[in-house]
Amino acid sequence: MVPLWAYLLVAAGLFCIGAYGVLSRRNAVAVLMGVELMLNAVNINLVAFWRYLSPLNMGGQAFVAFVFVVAAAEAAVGLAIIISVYRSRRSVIVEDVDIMKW
Amino acid sequence: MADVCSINNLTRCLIEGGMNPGLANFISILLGVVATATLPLVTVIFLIWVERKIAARVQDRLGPNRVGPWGLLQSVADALKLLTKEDITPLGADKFIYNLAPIIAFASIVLLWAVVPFTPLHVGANLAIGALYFMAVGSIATIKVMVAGWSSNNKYALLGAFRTIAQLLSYEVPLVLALIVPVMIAGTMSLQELTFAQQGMWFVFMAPVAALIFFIANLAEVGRAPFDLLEAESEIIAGYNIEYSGFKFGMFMAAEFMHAFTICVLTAVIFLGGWSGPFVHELPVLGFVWLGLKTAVVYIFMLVLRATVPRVRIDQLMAFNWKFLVPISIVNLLVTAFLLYVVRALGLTPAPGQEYNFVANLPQTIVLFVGNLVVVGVVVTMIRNWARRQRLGEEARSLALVAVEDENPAAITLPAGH
Amino acid sequence: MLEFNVQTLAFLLFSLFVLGGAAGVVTTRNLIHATLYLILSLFGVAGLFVLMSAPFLAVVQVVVYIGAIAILIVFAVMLTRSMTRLRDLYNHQWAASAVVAVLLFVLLAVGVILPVWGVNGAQTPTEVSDVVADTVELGKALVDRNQYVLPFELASLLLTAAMIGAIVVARDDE
Amino acid sequence: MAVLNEWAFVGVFFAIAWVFPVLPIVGARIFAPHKPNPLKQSTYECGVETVGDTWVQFKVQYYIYGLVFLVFDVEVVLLFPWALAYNQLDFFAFAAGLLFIFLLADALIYAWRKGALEWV
Repeated sequence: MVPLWAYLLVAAGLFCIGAYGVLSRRNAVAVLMGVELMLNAVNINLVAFWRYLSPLNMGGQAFVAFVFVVAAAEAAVGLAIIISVYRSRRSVIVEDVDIMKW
Repeated sequence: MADVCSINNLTRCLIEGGMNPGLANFISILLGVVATATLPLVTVIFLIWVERKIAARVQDRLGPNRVGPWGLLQSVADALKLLTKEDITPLGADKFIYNLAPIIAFASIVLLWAVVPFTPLHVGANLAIGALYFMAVGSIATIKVMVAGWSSNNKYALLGAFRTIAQLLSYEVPLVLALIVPVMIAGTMSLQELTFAQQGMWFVFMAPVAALIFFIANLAEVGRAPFDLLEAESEIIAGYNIEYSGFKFGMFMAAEFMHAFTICVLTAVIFLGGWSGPFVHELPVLGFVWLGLKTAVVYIFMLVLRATVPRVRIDQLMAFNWKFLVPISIVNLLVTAFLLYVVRALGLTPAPGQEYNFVANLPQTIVLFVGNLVVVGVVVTMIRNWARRQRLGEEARSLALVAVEDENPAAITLPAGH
Repeated sequence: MLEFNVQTLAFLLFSLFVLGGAAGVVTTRNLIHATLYLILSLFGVAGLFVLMSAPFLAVVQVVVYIGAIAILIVFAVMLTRSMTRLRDLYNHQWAASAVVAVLLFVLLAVGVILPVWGVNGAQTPTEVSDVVADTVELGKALVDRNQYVLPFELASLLLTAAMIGAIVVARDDE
Repeated sequence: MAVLNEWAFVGVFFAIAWVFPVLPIVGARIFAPHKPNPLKQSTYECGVETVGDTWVQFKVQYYIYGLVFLVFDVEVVLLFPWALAYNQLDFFAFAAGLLFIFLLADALIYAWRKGALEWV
């Protein structure tokens, strides 16, 4: 079997790429995609620990299922906000939406 | 049995013949895959002929009758013709994903066949989550539509793609909700085990409403009449694949025919007992015949439906799904869950060892069937009341119109609030 | 180290999908292409789930992410016309972000993963059980009063709330 | 590892399923004529010259349908393990599943009353 650390390394790489996307992209939709990548990295970790450390305890799988739910809710609301912002400000560039900043 | 090298013990035979176990395993898997995947391809060539013939008969025509005996080779001729047609790529197209779309379309349908159980012994992959695998592969279909519509760089293709995606997404909801019902009854998601569970009683008798919803939603997923507005020439020319020509278009078309056939097979497997039938355990190959017969019945029903029903409008399509199918499938799920619980509490389920007995299954089937009938009855009554209200409203409005006309014939206006 | 067999090969292939797709997502200007890369990456994650004997999660990954979230992203791209005004890809802090990301990865790999769970690490699992709980167990755990029934109901509530909120936010106000 | 063996079948199936459509498309490239010209390759919009961007503004209604679908899809997928274990559940678990479905129906009723399901 593939050792645990290999999965963890892939997950860490995915997380860092996602974080880079979130920090550096200007388009809000692209930022959301980065967030999805980071959530998936977490999922890989959860499943890997479940499989290698306690495969009979359902906690790992149940947690991943709830991450799916939260990711879906996050995507739905996040994209709705982006559409709404676009309607009022004609822009999806993150830096243009700075009305809450001072 | 050990001396005979059949497909069932091919791996063991090869290993005993002195082959490396890993390689032997791989070869047997490869053979199984090629056999399973070729079957729909060969069948679909024949089925296109069947479809054209039946549609022709319904419309009082002859149908294909020139190429080969009874026109049987017509589909082969069509395929050869498509192969020699020029393949035009529009200038603004996104080349790579434009070429990818027909491949995804075709591959996603072939993939469905990986889990179809053919006989008690022959099944591609007996996945424990077979029913959900079917859902997952089905959701790849939306990707192909999106990719094809977007990469063509054509407004009609993009509009058609968006409509199609809206349709596919919407009808996936009642599809999954209907799929839960047999899973709940049988307690398994593996298609092979679902078939085993139906040896005593087919699920279509235990859950007729779910079976009907499953079939209708699948029709919409394929885009068959009356849900074929993704290729409505009058509105969006030809839908998302308008810019495709030559064999790439052929791929989309073949994928659609294959999809139609595949959903008939899956309906037969999930609700009509799949391969189960008389003498199937004595002679497993017979299961193949039973499955074929059941599929043929569903398929011909679908063809007659296609030839006789008019196309619905897109707002009707959406309303039919969200305001009719989805509520009914939720209610049906609740009712079935409740009745299953009652059946179990009353001890009407078959005794252990009697699961495959027809008589032992009768009590719970009757309870579930009556429950389904009640659901249908309530729904029909509600629809009739609704229709009566609509009709009375129409009549009242026209009466008001007549009254206004009588009083003042010069001023024919619609009543207020219209 | 990695031993060479079919599973390792599949693992490497899926890892390539995951990381390559992710790299495509963050570097592509065209957002539709980025979405396709995202689909590739998420598909690779599903493959990794299968290798880790969690087929249910793998299939759910495909149904939820590829079948629903990716499509939603495409809708959002089209609705906001993000395709027509492709200005600069990155903001001014992209170089700093890249350094942070690389440093984070090195820190995680060298500082945490390899010493703790790596070869001869402090907590490397010595032997991995072949017996794995199946989906039926998951179903029982999700509605067991001593396990996850509260999160299960809350998940439903959260989705309902998210849907209501998103509809209110996204609709045009008449 | 019997489970993974079944999935190996699916994996090989996956590879083969991609080969099947690629073969005839490549074959068509050999047999079919290839004489492109600008008129042939122009965008087909019923003979009318195409105007402006292809990425026209879409209705937000598409997004709303996608949204409702997403919510239903995730919830139903979570119901599958419950349905799978249904025959082995006690009354509490049965009621928990029913509550889950009721919340699902709730979402539908809200969307319906709000008019989010109308095709306008």
